[in-house]
Amino acid sequence: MRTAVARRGSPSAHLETPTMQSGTRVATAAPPSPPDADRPHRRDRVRTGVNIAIGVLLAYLVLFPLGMLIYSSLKDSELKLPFQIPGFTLGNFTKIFSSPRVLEVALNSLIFVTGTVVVALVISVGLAYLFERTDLPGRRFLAPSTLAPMAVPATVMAVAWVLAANPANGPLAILIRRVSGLSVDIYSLPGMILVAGIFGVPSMYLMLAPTFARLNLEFEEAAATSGAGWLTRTRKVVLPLTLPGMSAAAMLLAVIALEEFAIPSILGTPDQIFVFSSLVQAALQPPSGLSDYGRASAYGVLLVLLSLVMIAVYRRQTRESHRFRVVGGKGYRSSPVRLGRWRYPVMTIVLLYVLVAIVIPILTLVWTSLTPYLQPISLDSLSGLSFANYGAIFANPSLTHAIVNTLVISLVTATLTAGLGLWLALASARGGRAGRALFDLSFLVFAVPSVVLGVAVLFLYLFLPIPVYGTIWIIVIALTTRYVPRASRMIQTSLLQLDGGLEEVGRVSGARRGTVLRRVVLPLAAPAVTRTWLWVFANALGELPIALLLSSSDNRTVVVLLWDMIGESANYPEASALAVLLLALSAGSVWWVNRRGFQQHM
Amino acid sequence: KPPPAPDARNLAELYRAAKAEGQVIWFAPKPEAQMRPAIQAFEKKYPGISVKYTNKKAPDLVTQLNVEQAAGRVSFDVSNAGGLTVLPSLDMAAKVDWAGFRVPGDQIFDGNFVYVWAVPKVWAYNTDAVPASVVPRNWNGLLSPRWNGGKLTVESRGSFMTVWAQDRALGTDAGLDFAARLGRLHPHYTDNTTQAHTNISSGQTPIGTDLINLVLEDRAKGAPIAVAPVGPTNANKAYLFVPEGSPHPAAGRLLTAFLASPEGQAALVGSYNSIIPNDTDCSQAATNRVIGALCDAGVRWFSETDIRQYQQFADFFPQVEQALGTDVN
Amino acid sequence: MIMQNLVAPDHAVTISGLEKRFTRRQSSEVSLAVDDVGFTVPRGSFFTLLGPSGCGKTTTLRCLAGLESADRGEISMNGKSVFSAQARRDVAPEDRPIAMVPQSYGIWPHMKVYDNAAFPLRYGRKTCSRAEARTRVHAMLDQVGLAEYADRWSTQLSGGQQQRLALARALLCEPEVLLLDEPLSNLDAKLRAQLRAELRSFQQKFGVTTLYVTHDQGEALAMSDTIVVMNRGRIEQIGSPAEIYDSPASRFVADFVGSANLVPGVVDGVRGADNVVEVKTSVGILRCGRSATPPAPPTAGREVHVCIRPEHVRVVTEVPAAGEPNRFPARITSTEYLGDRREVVVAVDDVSLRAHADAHLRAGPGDEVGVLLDPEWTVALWS
Amino acid sequence: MIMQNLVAPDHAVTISGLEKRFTRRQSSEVSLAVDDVGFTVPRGSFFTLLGPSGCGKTTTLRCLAGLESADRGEISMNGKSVFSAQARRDVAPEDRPIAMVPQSYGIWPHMKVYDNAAFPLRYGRKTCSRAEARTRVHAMLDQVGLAEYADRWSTQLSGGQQQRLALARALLCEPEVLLLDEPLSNLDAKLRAQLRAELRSFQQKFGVTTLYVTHDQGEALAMSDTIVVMNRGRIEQIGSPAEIYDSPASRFVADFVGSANLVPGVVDGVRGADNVVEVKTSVGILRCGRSATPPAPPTAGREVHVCIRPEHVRVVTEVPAAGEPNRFPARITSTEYLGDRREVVVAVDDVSLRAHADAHLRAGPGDEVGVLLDPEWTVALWS
Ligand SMILES: Nc1ncnc2c1ncn2[C@@H]1O[C@H](COP(=O)(O)OP(=O)(O)OP(=O)(O)O)[C@@H](O)[C@H]1O
Ligand SMILES: Nc1ncnc2c1ncn2[C@@H]1O[C@H](COP(=O)(O)OP(=O)(O)OP(=O)(O)O)[C@@H](O)[C@H]1O
Ligand SMILES: [Fe+3]
Ligand SMILES: [Mg+2]
Ligand SMILES: [Mg+2]
Repeated sequence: MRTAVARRGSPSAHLETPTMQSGTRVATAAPPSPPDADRPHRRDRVRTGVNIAIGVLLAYLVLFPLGMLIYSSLKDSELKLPFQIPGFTLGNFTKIFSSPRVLEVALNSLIFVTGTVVVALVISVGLAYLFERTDLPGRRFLAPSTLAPMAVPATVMAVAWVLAANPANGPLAILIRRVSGLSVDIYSLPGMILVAGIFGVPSMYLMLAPTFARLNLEFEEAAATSGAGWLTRTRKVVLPLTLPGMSAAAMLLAVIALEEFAIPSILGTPDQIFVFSSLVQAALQPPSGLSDYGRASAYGVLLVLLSLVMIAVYRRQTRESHRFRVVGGKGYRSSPVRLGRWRYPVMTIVLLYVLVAIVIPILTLVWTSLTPYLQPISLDSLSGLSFANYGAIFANPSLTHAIVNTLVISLVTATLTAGLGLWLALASARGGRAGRALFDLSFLVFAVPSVVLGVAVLFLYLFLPIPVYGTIWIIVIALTTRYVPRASRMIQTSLLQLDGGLEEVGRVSGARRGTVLRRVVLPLAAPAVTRTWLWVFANALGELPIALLLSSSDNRTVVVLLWDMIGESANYPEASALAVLLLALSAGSVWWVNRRGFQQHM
Repeated sequence: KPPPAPDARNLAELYRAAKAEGQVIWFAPKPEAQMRPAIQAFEKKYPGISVKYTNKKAPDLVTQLNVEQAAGRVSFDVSNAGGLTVLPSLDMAAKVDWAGFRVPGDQIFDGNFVYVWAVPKVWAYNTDAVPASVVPRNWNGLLSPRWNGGKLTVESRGSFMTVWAQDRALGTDAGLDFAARLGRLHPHYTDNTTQAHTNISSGQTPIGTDLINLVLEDRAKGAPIAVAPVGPTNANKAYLFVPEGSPHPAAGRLLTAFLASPEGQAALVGSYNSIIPNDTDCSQAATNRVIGALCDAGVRWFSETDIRQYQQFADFFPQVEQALGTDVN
Repeated sequence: MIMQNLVAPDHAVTISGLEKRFTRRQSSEVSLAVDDVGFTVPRGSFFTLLGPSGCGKTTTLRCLAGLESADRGEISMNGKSVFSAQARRDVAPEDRPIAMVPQSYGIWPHMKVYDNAAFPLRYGRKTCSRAEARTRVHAMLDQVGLAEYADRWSTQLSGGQQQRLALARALLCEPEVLLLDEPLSNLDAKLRAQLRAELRSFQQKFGVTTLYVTHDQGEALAMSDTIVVMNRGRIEQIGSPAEIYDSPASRFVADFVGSANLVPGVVDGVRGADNVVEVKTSVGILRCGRSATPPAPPTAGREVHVCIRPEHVRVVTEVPAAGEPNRFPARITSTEYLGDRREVVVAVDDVSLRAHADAHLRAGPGDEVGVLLDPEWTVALWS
Repeated sequence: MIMQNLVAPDHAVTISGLEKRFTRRQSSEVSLAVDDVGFTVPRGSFFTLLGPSGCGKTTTLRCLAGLESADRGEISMNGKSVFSAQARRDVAPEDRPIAMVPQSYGIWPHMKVYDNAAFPLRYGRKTCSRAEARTRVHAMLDQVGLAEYADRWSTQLSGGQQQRLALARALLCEPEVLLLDEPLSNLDAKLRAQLRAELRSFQQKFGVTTLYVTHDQGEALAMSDTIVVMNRGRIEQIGSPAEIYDSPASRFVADFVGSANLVPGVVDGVRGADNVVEVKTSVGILRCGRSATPPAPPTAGREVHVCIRPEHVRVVTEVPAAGEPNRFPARITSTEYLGDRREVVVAVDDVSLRAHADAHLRAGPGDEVGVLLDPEWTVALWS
């Protein structure tokens, strides 16, 4: 602890403690002092109070659902609610581990998660590098376009993929078969991995982009002049320096892949490929409707344990934070790497990716929204297209209400989450031991599947005398709880990049900590914060399980409407029309954030 | 605190009490558009009571009601049960003397449930992909090697097999044997029947399990889908009930009674939602398009008549999953 | 409390017993970056920390700024204690009356040049109106030669321009104590001289106490009122430039500040009223007109080093007769042309001596010459 | 291709017509950082770019390294064209036979000191076995005085230590052309001299061509074979240190390299075989033994500047009789003690002259003295 305090990055973290403050006050109050000499200290106290309040709020948001989760996991509540059952048991866990599928599922999950993370990591690192670090032609336009589909729920995306690439009549599969003679089966582990990987790219790209954008070019140049080729210097210099960003992004995607249900369900069920999330889903959504909360919570606890492992790994990797300080106050430059004669070949590859991964699914979605009934893209059915579905959804009296709800929920959640995430990231970087503890604590809900988290929040507010049940605020609370750990990690990785000297020089110039934070740290972290905001906004737009679970008659959102259309009446065309609406919303916000958040000098 | 059950004995008293409540909140697993005519008819007949409708899947409804009742904060007045959600819903329903509100006796189920529409399961095929000559005529026709390897789409939880537990002539043992043989064809499994339906109508799989109203809806929009003459089949009943502790108990009762009445049924039938006879009976084939379609295809059907059947289904489905090889746990 | 106010108020900065350890995480090996450093800086003086790379200059300065917490020792500024390890007092940097140019400049990449410079006037200890800030910033940028760059992004400056920007920003803080960590190292001699003069005049005009870290002995000698020579975290000598240069306290100082010829020997005797020390060395008897304060009265036979600076070694073309005091025959080993002079290395027996000769000296390597070591500037060093 | 091989192969680096513009995004204002720069660097020579801060030295070096694409011009190394704006050829940095010490060091924070230094041997152009790398890295770290820091994190080094590490890394590249951007600016004179010597000997041992950017005139004069003096992106003069120092081509060079007294005047006449120019100035007739090559034959009445370096201005205590050529009575304005000498400013009428006097000159401000401007070192400058 002593050494941590003495280290360059946290020169006076301990100044926050009351003893130090009183010491300071005595020293400055003794001589005939100007009248406002102790005003800063009152301000300090107010700030400490505010900090404590936020810390308590965060702890509350995290600890209660977590407590609920552990409590439920120890209840054998197959057909009842956890608190209707006396006594505790480990039965849920023994049931899980004695399931005959446990090995198969574990192996499938491992392959699926690893594959998804690798696919998404490779693609998004490549895109982040190309868009943020090089002079790739058209990057201003391509970068936002890769983010556009972020708000489309996975279910809709998976169906779009099925339509586009199913082996029977998907135009993409047919095209590939014609061109290369290969028959691709999307209903397979590789197919699931590919779709889930591509689905994860926007989120990952958003996490990685600021990390890459901030990297001082000088480090790469030093390697280039030492004779290291592009691959070597990327491997040995660029990637290690962006390690915190990459591992945070990989972790995020690992849990997304672990809990994502729609893709394994739609692409895995046909060939009976089960992964972990299928089990959670089976426990939580049996046909009878009576969820086995005990078992679902036990799965949640297992994921919490898994996230403990991830905390350990992540902490280890970012422990020596000075290793990632790449934004310094000397010779900082970040002009783009020149691709030279690779410019156009690389652009072609990127365009191809955008075509396959973004354009085709979106095109399929738009196509579906214009058709009377679900059918793959083909010239024959061109004549049947109409805007009837749009007419139908806009005639739906609940839509206006749902749009308002959705916007309020997404805006409030994004803002709240970005704010709390920023606070938490700062606390972990600058707030000493308590801050880091809180940061790690928030991590515990990182991996809790959203359905399980939603149930915990549901129970909590049904029984607490806080009147949020049935309103949009319960959804805001649940989503905020869910996204804060992710958001804080996104922001923390960019704080790790800042050299302490940048802050120090501000304080030596006489600016208070708060001012330095506002004027130096925040502007430098701003790209990460705005992108985090965008990520939360888009994900909140499209988040389904929590919205579904907590939805009542007054707080229904657009995705819930969308789900209704798919759920009982299989009306994918109308659902697609709604998805196109979500797509437009998220594309609009991507455009807006990019326009505002882009800094010319970087 | 939930209001006490109304002491109304007849519809007039009930309407008075309901009007005082002013509102009724109805949750059911159907798109709002399909329910709109019935809602409008209700609001016209009983002015002063507004209906707030929410579409929610049946299992989600049970979940929500279960939790809300435990917390003493039920948020809706009319709920829905059918198939496997019937058993858990039994305890959640308020005790109502439906006969007093002029619900026909054969639509009252287990005292507190009201039968309002049926969802017959059928086998459907894509008319573009399957020539009329090869359409299976019976359950055994489904086992033809022609459908081997993902050509046949079924719902993996086995609900399409309900009729094997229902019809003595078929029998559960034969059903399990059938399921095992079906499993060997490597069907294209889906999580639920609606997904199977989209697979068929979009031409991805030529044939599979389906629900008759989905087939009829898409057919009306021009989709190349038709009902295969595979029978007998199960016509799943859906019931409405008023949850214990609901916020507008009188209005809930009033709406339920209305939907069960001939007026309500007349408003519902247009969207393929209506009661049908418990056994194959083609006398209303001309007026009821669901019955018409079943009769045209020559599919025989059964509906549940006894609460014990639901327990049989609940026991049977896990065995079907085992036989198919689709059990998750 | 009362104690602190007793510190003589004419000392702007007082440090005592400062010690700073760095612990390495893996090996938990401890290294002392600053080791028992203490000095007092009179108000308004120009005080320089001089020492080889890695000797702890920056660390000392950072402790003064409050950016690093020392492990031991006391620091007070303007009579107020700002740091005391014992009393666990550590005033925050923003509450110390300082400004600083860090060695890594600390230029904010997200701001324009103007905004970097204007920071102290906007958010610092003494803020001022927008209009006033505008004039003052522009005047300062003008002084450091960055007027035309005001609305560039700070990342578009050259190395030296960034350094000047950091200097401008520090000067705009109007501090009572100005901490400068090699603020001119990347500038050319012309600009350096100009900024040095401006720094000096600024310092004298506002009476601001300046702590200046430099690796440049010439700069230290030219600008400072007092120089502290540091080595391996410890202080070697404190004194005025002339004291440091002409009467170094140790071999390290003699060698580090300017160049010095050091010849080992033993005391032969102390003559005369002005304590001329005669030292027996391998080249012969050397008369030393000066000597460092000896730890004990020098006795014959005590080991000693004789120090003479190259500019006091006169190289003459006529070879002297042997035996004359401080005058020896020698042979030129090498010469280096430095523009205004020629640096010559001569060998007297097996001792090499460095001398500054006339730039156009007519003698080359191998030539026999005479050398004369001016006794008045020859120093006897005891350590 | 054949064309390029015709470039004389004894020139390691040839640059011609190099131009680099920076466009500012908002205002689309264009500034020329490098403007028509061209020179050839003979193989194995030590070539220095010297100039004031912001004159384009770093930009030129970066163009050479391939880190910046020039907008116009050609660069070839070892007879092979590596850059040509016209032919749109731009060889990547890793494919040029170079090594570089960037101005801000570019030390990788995620590596230990050893790994930073070993990088070129592991991943560079010429890799070697682990064991050999080990010995070589340790030997090099030893040479730059970082042996004991080998397994520290590179962020735990002091400023000067980081600079040395960057130097070690560049030297381990064993390049054919070594690009050094102020590689010694943060080091003290001792270490600087030592590393300078090592650099020089390394350079001579391996015959590596070295391009050296410095702001330090002394360093440039002492080390270089050839110096290029730059100003505002343009070349002012190319020449050997003695040429640059003794026969500056322009007032800028005279003033920038070392200090110079510049006195304006008009040509009075050209005398004798050795072209002694006599210049009429406000202090009187000045005889100039040297002159820059004139753009046109000098005629009487042409405007000219006379340049004389302080060390050639002799200050004598006896006041001379008026009228003697190059010898004037003067008055001391100020003196500055620099350890080995005293810098004196004297006023001759209203012209101030800077002179290097003996450190122990017995005269102070206000005293009347005589000055003598050595005609042999007095230069007439035409621009
Ligand atoms: N964070 C750190 N961890 C461990 N050692 C450190 C750290 N910072 C500095 N040191 C070591 O402490 C010693 C003193 O460093 P300091 O920066 O004070 O040197 P300096 O005198 O300023 O040198 P320079 O002139 O090269 O800048 C050096 O040996 C350095 O390696
Ligand atoms: N990225 C950039 N954008 C715009 N202008 C730039 C950029 N980089 C450098 N300049 C400008 O180009 C000019 C030359 O810069 P350069 O870095 O080559 O100078 P230098 O000679 O190395 O100076 P120093 O000795 O201060 O390092 C400077 O005026 C600088 O402000
Ligand atoms: Fe220097
Ligand atoms: Mg330093
Ligand atoms: Mg430079």
